[in-house]
Amino acid sequence: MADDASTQPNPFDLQTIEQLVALMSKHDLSEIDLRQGEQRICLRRGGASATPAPLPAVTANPAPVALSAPKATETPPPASPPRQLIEIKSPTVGTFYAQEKPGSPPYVTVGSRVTPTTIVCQIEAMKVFNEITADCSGVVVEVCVQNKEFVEYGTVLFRVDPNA
Amino acid sequence: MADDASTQPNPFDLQTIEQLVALMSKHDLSEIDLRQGEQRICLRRGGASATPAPLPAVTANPAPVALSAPKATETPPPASPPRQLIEIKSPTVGTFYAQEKPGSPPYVTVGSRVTPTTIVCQIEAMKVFNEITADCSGVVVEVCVQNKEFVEYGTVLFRVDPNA
Amino acid sequence: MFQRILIANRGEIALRIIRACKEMGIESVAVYSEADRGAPYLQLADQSICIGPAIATESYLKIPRLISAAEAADVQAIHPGYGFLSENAHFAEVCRDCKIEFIGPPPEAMHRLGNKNEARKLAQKAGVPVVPGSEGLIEKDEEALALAREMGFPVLIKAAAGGGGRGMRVIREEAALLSGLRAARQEAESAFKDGSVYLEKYIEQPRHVEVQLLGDRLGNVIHLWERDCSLQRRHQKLVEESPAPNLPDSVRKKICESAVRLAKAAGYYSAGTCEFLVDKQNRFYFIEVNARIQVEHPVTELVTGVDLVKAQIRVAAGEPLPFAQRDIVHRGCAIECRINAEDPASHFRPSPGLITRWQPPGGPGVRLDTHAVAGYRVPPNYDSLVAKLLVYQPTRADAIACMRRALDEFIIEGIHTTIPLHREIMRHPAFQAGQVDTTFIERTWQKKG
Amino acid sequence: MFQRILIANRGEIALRIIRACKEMGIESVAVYSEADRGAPYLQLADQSICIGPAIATESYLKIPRLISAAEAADVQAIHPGYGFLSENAHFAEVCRDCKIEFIGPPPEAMHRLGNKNEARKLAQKAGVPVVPGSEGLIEKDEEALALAREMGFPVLIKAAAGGGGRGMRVIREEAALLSGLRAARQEAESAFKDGSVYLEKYIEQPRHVEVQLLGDRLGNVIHLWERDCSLQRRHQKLVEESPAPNLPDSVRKKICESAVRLAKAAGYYSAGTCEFLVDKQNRFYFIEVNARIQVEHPVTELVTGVDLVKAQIRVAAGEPLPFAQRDIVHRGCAIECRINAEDPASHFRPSPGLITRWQPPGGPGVRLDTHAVAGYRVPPNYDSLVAKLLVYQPTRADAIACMRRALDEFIIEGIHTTIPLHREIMRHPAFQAGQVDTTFIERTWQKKG
Repeated sequence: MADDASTQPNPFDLQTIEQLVALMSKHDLSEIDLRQGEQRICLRRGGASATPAPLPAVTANPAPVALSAPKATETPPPASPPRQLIEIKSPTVGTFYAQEKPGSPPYVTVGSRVTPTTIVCQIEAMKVFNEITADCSGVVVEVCVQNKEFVEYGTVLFRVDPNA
Repeated sequence: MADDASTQPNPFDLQTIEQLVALMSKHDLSEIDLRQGEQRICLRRGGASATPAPLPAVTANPAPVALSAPKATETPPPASPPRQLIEIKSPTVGTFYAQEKPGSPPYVTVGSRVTPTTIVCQIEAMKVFNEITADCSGVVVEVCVQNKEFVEYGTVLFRVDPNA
Repeated sequence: MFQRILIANRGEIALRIIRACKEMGIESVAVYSEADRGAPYLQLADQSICIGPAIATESYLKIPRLISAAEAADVQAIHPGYGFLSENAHFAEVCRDCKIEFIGPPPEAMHRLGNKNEARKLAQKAGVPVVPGSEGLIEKDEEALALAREMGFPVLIKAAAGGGGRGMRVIREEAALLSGLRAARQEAESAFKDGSVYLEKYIEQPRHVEVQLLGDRLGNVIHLWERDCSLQRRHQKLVEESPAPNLPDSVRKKICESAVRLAKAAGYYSAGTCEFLVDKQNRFYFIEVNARIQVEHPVTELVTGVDLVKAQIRVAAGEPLPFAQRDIVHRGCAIECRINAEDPASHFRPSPGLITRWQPPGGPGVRLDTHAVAGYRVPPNYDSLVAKLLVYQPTRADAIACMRRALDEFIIEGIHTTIPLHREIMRHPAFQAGQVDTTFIERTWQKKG
Repeated sequence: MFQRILIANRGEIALRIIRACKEMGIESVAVYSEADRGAPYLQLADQSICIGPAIATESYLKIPRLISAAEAADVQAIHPGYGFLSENAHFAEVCRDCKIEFIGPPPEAMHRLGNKNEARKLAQKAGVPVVPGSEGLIEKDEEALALAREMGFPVLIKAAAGGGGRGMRVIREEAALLSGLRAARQEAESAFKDGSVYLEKYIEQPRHVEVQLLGDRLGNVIHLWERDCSLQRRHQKLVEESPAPNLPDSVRKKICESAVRLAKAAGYYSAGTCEFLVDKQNRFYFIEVNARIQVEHPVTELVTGVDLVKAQIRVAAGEPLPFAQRDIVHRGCAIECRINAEDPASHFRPSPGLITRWQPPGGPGVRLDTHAVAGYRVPPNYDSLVAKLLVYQPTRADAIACMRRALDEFIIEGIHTTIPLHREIMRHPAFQAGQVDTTFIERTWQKKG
């Protein structure tokens, strides 16, 4: 555990910040927000139009982990996609089925073009199979879950590039 | 009650801030927000339209008051003197006596010049009278306690202007 | 014993069940809606599964999703907590169909007790007093007069089509009965297009006394004495305690034994509560059974030393009750204050939001059941209970003094809570004298409430 | 009853006494050193007075300043807590001279029991077993041999001039006694310039069992059963519990009755503790009396339902004990873990500083006595105790499970604490089996400790 702040060698590492700023300048970034444990570095640059990140009420919602408590299958909240991708999320809780029935080809694979009404998978809950539609248009660039995998509400099933 | 921060030697490292500001200026940063544990440095620049981040809910060393708890004679910490005055504080706990015995003139009054060995009052504890010396030089500008008043350890008894 | 249990609930009761599981060496699976994502108590479970959006009908009340989660996590049992699906017999049946143990009473008993009329009949058959009244509608004036004389005044005329207090009329003396009946019928006719009315004994300023029951699947049912929950605001309990103050021991015993008789007649097992009204002459009348663990169960845990949630789990796993009635010793006095995220100074308006400071009380005699911590955001979507502050002391006077002290220590900032109201209640002479009834809060804090 | 009490202590025990005062309707006056200025618990007192700088000899141990504060605040009594001046008979006498009630035993009893030799003689007179040994120095070999045979091996040769474990030598069999004596004398001669030694029965891996006593000024003394405090590190207790595990009921009873006999012989009143060593054959030997309330008193409060601090105050005010021995019913099992600001992974180095996060455990069976809150700075000047985490459950197995669960919930950041060590202890098979002695910690965590 961290000791009293004053006894720590170097509360803010200027070298790191200088390097970060150089990076921002060079790469025209508008904001950098870094945290590690208690440490946080948040840098924003240029245009006042940059959306002010809502400051963390989230320090606020701390992840209070009793360190020795076993954590089995804690699912992290869906991570932001790297590009402008659309996520197709599970609207329910159940088992993901990629194809209509065993032996059939999958509804979609990477490269498939989908429209809002395209059926992309089925999710089974209590013996009921729910057909899930894409609800968006584009090309599937990632299938995020395995066949027959259990999915929660909100689990990202596919990523779709709308501009492809 | 004293804020813990105020008792610490140097809450803000100006050098660090100066360097940060130079960085911001040079690289047109609009904001820097640093935290370590309880420490936080938040700097913003230019664009008035930049929404000020809401200050963190986490005030460092909260003085936790049970609001309804009755507070009888809570003594506030010695307030800072307005000018460059020297405080003569009680070195013990007891009853303050301004004069040697009833009827005598007070040891000192406002306007009295004192030297380190000047006796300024007596404090009685368990029938023992302790003579208190000024331990500084200057002119008394304030007598802070009443005769026969109870004083704590650290209670400010007199304020002395060393430059008068 | 179960290896893994799913908890179909949220907040403090979910944490309560997680704690019981941890202490029993059972793995716990928490479920959560998006409004509860990241809530600290979820991390104390062995596993947690998102089951839907904030709205309860799509998450905590959505049976297929709960069952899906339970099957995926391979649990042997589901604990429903209180509220949500806890008294839903259909849910208990679905669990049974899916070969998952429902930690609660059998659906048959839930059906039997869930219908007020059936429960009333069952109680009468079991020799448990109910609120006297006409069995059906009152057709003739002579009928009404005879019944009212039999029950004694005051009586209550209720519109059959009314509800929630509408179409009710209190008659305090015989002379007013017939004119009252006429007026009530007219009012009901014009208000509900249905002039039929019935008659009931009016219990003035009653106390709410309930009996904690515990039964196993072998037919053993015991009581764990009573709780007094008279301190309510609009039927929402605020303060609960045990023993019920100023209740003669003989009455206490009779109420508790009545509750056991009814539970046995209903084929009840698991934890449950039998609720009674008690009038000023200490006559008691059965109202209803709460077929679940209750918010205020810790009050009984403190005075009996029995862990009710663990007992529920053991009974659900088929174990017999580990104690007989004679083993249950009531000792001392326990009081619970419900700390809700509400503003008592502003009509108890809900006050969800970020808890910026949280400094709980502690020390001797204090128990605090809460899922809140500093930095927790109380979601606006669910009930406003954020903490149950309990004290346990040898006497009621000691308990009140301890509760006052604990309330004074409790600091919550960022949201409004019922703490200031509780501080006043604990200092109120009527409460200190144990002389409150279900109308006390409204009568005393009328201007504020 | 007193109207106002001064608390001549700090930290958790000061808060404990403030809480008792608040619940009894007595005003509390806290004193504090500059190191404790602004500590949150001070605000719960009705009044607080700064009595000196951080160093205890100039503040919490400075009798004239305490008395001055007491007289200025016009209190009728002083509670000394534990440590500091709590066992200082002179302080008790000064209080008496100043007509201020000292909330503790009479100075006469403190004198009698404060001297180890006198206490030992008093115990023998009262029929309380003491550790067998030579009454004085051992001059002749035959004398040593006879005594050792009488006591039985192993025996301990102690240098009269030694101390703190230095100059001690364990002799396990008769054949080694005489050569051991010679060697010990030579060692002592060269080490302390004094070759005189004495002989004592060596108690191997003893358990530390202590009896809680309570007496009034009318001569009534009762016990509140025992605590097992075997889990120590360098004579610092870490875990305490009641009842003592695996102690036959007959022995338990005898130990408790012995303690009462000794207290009566000493003219003792107020709360006190009589400490014993218990060997592997469950023979017990008196060591000493702690003439004060102890850190671990809540363990006894949980299993007996008696508030010891309130009892101390009542007795000091001249009230008779409100219960007789037969009224004291021991129920269930309580365990206390001392949460110290120390780093068990680094030779228990003290770890004062700012507590940046503080998330205490709660729920059923948990009691937490602490003066710490989030944002509190643990001063480096005093002992390292920051919290006492206690659990109370029907059985020892339940209590251990509950403590494990509570320790897992407890989050403290900013300082190191003994929590990780306690988590290991509660999972250790020897502790779970109730088979630990005073050497357990050193034997088990030798590499770390």
